[in-house]
Amino acid sequence: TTDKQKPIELSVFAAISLTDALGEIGAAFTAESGIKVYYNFEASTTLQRQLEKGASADVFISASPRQVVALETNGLTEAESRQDLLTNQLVLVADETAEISVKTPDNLAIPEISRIAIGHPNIVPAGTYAKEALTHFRLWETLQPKLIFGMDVRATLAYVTAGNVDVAIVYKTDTTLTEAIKVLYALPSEAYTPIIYPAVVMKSSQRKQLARRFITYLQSMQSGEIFEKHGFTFLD
Amino acid sequence: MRITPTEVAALSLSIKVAFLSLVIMLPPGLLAGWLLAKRTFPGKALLNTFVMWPLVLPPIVSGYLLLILLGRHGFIGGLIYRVFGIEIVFTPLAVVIAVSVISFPLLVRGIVTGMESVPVELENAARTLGASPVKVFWTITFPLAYRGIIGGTILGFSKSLGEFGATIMVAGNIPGKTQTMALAIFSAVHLGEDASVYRLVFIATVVAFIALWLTERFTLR
Amino acid sequence: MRITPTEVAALSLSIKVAFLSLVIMLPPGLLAGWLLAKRTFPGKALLNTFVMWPLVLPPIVSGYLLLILLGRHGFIGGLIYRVFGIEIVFTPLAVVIAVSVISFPLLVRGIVTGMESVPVELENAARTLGASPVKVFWTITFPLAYRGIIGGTILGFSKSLGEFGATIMVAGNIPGKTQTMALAIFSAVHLGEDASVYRLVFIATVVAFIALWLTERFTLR
Amino acid sequence: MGDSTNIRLNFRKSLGSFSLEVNCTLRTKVSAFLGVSGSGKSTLLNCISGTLTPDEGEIAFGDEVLYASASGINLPPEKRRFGYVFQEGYLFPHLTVAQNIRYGQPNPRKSTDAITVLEIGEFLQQYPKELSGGQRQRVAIARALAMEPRMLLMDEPLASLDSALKDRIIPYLHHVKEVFETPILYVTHAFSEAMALADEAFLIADGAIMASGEPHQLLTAPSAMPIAQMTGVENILFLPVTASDKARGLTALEIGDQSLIIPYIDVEVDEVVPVAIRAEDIMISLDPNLAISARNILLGKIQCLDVKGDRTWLSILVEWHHLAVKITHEAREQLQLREDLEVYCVIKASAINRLWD
Amino acid sequence: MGDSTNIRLNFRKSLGSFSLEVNCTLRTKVSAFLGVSGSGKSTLLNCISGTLTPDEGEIAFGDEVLYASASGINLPPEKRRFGYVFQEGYLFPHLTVAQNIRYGQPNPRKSTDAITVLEIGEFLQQYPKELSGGQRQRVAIARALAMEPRMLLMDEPLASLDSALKDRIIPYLHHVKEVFETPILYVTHAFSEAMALADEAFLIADGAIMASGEPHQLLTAPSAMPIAQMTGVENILFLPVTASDKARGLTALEIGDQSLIIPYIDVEVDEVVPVAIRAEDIMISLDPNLAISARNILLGKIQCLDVKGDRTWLSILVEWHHLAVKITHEAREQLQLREDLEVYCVIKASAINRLWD
Ligand SMILES: Nc1ncnc2c1ncn2[C@@H]1O[C@H](COP(=O)(O)OP(=O)(O)OP(=O)(O)O)[C@@H](O)[C@H]1O
Ligand SMILES: Nc1ncnc2c1ncn2[C@@H]1O[C@H](COP(=O)(O)OP(=O)(O)OP(=O)(O)O)[C@@H](O)[C@H]1O
Ligand SMILES: [Mg+2]
Ligand SMILES: [Mg+2]
Repeated sequence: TTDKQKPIELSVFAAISLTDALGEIGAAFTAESGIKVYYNFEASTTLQRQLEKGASADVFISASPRQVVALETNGLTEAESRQDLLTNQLVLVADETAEISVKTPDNLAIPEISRIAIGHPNIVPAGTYAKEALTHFRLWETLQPKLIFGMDVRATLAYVTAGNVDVAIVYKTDTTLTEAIKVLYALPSEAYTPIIYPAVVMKSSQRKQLARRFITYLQSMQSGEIFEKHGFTFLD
Repeated sequence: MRITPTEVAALSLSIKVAFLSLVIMLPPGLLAGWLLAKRTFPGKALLNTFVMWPLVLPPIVSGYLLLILLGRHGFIGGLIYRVFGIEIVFTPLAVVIAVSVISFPLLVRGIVTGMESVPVELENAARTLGASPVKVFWTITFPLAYRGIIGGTILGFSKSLGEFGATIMVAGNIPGKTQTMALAIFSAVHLGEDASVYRLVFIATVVAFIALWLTERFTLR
Repeated sequence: MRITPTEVAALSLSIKVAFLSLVIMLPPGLLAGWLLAKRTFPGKALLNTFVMWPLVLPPIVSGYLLLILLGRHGFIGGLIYRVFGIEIVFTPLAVVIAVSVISFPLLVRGIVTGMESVPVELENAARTLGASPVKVFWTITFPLAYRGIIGGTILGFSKSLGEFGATIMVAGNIPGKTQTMALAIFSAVHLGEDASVYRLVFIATVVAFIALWLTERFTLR
Repeated sequence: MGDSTNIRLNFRKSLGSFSLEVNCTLRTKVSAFLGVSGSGKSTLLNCISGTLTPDEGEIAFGDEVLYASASGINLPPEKRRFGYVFQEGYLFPHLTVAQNIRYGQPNPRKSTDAITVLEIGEFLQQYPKELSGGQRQRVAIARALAMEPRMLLMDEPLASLDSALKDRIIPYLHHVKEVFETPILYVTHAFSEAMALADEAFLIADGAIMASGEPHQLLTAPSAMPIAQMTGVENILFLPVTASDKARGLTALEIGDQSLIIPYIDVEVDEVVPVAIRAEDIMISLDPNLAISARNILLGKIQCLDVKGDRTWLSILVEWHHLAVKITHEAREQLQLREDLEVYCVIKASAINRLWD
Repeated sequence: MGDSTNIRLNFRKSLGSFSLEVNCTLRTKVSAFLGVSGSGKSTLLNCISGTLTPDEGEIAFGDEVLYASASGINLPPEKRRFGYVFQEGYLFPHLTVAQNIRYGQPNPRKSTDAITVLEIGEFLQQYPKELSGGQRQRVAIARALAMEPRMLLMDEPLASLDSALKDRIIPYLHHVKEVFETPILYVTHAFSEAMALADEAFLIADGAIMASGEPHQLLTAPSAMPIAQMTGVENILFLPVTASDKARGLTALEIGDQSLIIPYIDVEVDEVVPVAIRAEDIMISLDPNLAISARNILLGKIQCLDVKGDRTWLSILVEWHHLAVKITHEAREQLQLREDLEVYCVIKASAINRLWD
């Protein structure tokens, strides 16, 4: 196969929030197998666009099933290769110094909260889930004037720390990105479809077996520990 | 080709911002350009680096730093909020600031190149005719640097249309309010709406073409 | 201050890419600059717009269009893949291409400004001395446009360091392979690694400072 | 102390391997600096105008110190208000001729005159690029004049002009000097211009002042022979008009009890006019009754004979005036010229040029 | 057809409200174009050099058509290979003097000579900015000479040089013309330079050629009176040397059976030299035995008298030569001059200038 003609390496497109965790796992994988792993860390939607436009990757790890589904529909992924790796939770955060307290989702309507940042619902997976949750609580319409859409997690959080929004809805894992925020409230998980990080083998991959092996490795206990260390909930 | 109202708003915001930021940046741009082109002083390379900074950093990072500075908790943003009670972030003003900061180096470089090419002999001649350094600047250095200034303006204007990274950070991407053409195109790309992308790219290109064509006509002697 | 190996790789890639893209862009840049500065022809404003295009469009869009063009299904990328069996996107070559395309307008504008300020009288004098237009270009127009060329080079080099939007689209953000300083900074921002952000910003700034300082020293007469 | 338009120059300036070192005082209204190409004339004017800073020394205009390295004084050019006609012109390319002229003074009192005399009225709306070389030079003169300067610095201002134009501009400069009392510092390589304008001339060579004096002194002084050889010698006389005949085109000047006939000039009787005669335009005769077309046959006495190279230089006292005369050795021998001999100086009227006043 | 260095000029060029229209053929090695400032001299050279394109007409160099609007020919400047000394110099500021000179010809055969004569050897490594005005002008001349041009176009090349330098450069240009057979097209406002160099002179006024001819013809021709008045008249004679006395500093020329004594020149006997005498430097006497220092008393016959303004112009035939002489009406009356009268022309040796060859 072509696996032997080229130096053995694996190209993995992964959601940028996985950078640190995958970095460690990749190093361990390379140490064990001798296979070098190259990651391309970007927003999941960007990765989706790149893959659609002909980028070749062996493995795609998205922060949301949406992108994977879209690629599957276009026939770009290897059938039956999808594995759900991780799950995450939505939390409501505020600036560390804020004196707001939120006990129920309805509290989001209180006047002390004049602006709420979420990821762009069409672009950032966290935003999609946030929209789902707000819709679930029938707040989506009423809160519209208060909503600010961040182009990525980082922007969403930065709006909080800069003091320009009062609260933001982000992944639980994102709360480790800055110490200047605190978690006010964890959104009930029944309000949104489970947040899943799926991994999939790409059809264009020339090392599909290796790719599967890598995904299997991601599902191993060692990997699970690393993921957990970085705040993810490991799906086994 | 149909254009939606939000796209019209984006177009008009982009054009307004491009002009406004040029107007705002010209005075400090001329000052910095003059210092870099005509003076020698210790720390000149530092000033040069400072001016080039927004170009050297990824725009998203510049935007991030701007957000930190202009946010309600930020040094400048906080001050303004306490004194005037107004907020900069997420407003069209933020767009103007972001665009200005990012296109500043382009404008300044043009000005520097233009002013460097003004012969010091002509400036000296003006001074023998009684002109103060300030008058020399406005009547000799500035007009004779016009090629460079126009060059810088063209770059700055074009960049204004395309600026995205910093804008999105400090201004958000609020359709009808802070969404510029660049942000609209960006959104379309991200949503995979290729037809929309092409349409918007075409519009932006036409705007640039008109601006460049007018500049050319206007500066032809 | 400790720098990680991937950061070293990013720094070295950025510097290599900055130089390489300057070298690659100089010939077409000189040609385009010369056409725009010294010739009049129908469609000049079109050429001008074409050159400015990468600046007018958000870099991410330029990157997107490049991706479409250079990807395996793209017109150029597909051709190259079929003929040479190599892939451009997501390689360091893609970084060079993205950076080149984005900094091209900056370089060209500098060259245009520089060449416009070369007196046609000197070019004519050279021709009376038997120099062909090509010789005039290389011995008179080009060296006397040095201020503008340097200005454009400074802009182009600085932008090379900071280019992010187009790079991330066509080359990805692959640490150790296509991750430039700008992308490393972007990643660090994203991951909330503030210390890393500041360290990388500092390094990028120092690189820019050194480049600007050398340019200044080198061009001081 | 001192007259308010005294100009004291005492400074040093090095440019590469060239070094200019001057130490002199200009006491007069028009000072001419003569010197070959590269002798440092432009460098001198640059230092005086303030566009170039000397290495050390002092420059003073009357009581006002313009530059003094010791006390750190260095008045910027705009405070000096010296109108500088640069050798290269340095017109502002983006301004029309009219705008160039108005640059130093939006409402110049003198510019209409200047524009007329300099014959630049026709192209006031043109840009410098659209002018000929000589036209540009004239605009540069007008621009410096229009600013109503305290002093005029002129660096070969007439170099690319034809003599007919020169002959119209020089009297105007005289007029400026007299009416507006503007001292002029005039750099030239043409001795005739210096003669026509200057009260005092300085010979500058290799960055140093070699000789100075009234222009004709500079020439008749035996020490000044190299200057004479460099520039072409002239005699300058200041003589009152006794009669003028326009129809005949002649004017008579009084030289002691004798009369000097020159081409007609439009001047009142008794007015004193300066005239120039080249040493080689004077012939010597022993016979007063020559049937010759030359109008002037003046009695004088040989003061000294000086054999220099292949020519004999005579200094002849005519009334109270010394005339420098250059003749061949043959002529000297044939006429047996010697000191104290009374001789006649034969001069054609047309060989006598009136200097401007 | 025609001699290979014939230059045919027949074109029109408008610049703003100014219009140049020429129609002439230059048949000679050195042609001088004289004219006041703004008359179109530089425009003419620009058109010939190819740096400016005429509106219509034709320019030909020998058999080679350089420009023809009818057939659309327009040879670019580099193909014309005319060395052009621009009025403004246009040295390349980024090249040293040596590099400027080598620009047109990396191995110039002639440049050492030119560098010596132009006295620019000292600053070959300097940049144009570091030169004086006159030095720049000399470098421009050297650059044009070094390219070994087919023809030299010189636009007031000596305008900012002192006369001592001019006197060394002009003979060198003669040398270039003779030895390298390079035709020269020389623009000047100084008639003396035209006289010293040119075989044929053209008077250009307001964009049109008003008169042409050998320089001295141009002056002695009665039709040329305005020219004479504009430029200062001169007589040019080509006379063979009969004897030369270095010790006495005199050389004798043969003018028919008579002799003309001039300042010493280092020339073989029998060689023909051109000399110039200004009309006003010639006196008329009826008496051959004047006790006067003037060395030359030549017998001649008045051909015609011409009363112009306040002077009388005489055309006197001396042997086969016509001399233009300018005297006062008084002198004419006193000596009762009339046509066909035999008179003596009195000329000082030093008033006769040798022209360069
Ligand atoms: N920047 C410089 N560096 C080195 N030498 C210089 C510089 N500027 C002038 N010089 C030299 O100084 C000397 C005097 O120059 P200056 O321009 O004063 O001469 P000038 O008397 O005006 O001559 P000209 O009549 O030719 O204009 C020249 O020999 C010139 O080469
Ligand atoms: N681009 C132009 N536009 C309009 N008029 C022009 C232009 N160039 C030259 N002229 C005019 O053409 C005339 C001739 O100019 P030219 O330079 O040929 O004169 P010149 O004989 O060389 O004079 P000079 O002795 O002063 O150098 C001048 O009156 C000038 O004003
Ligand atoms: Mg000078
Ligand atoms: Mg001219």
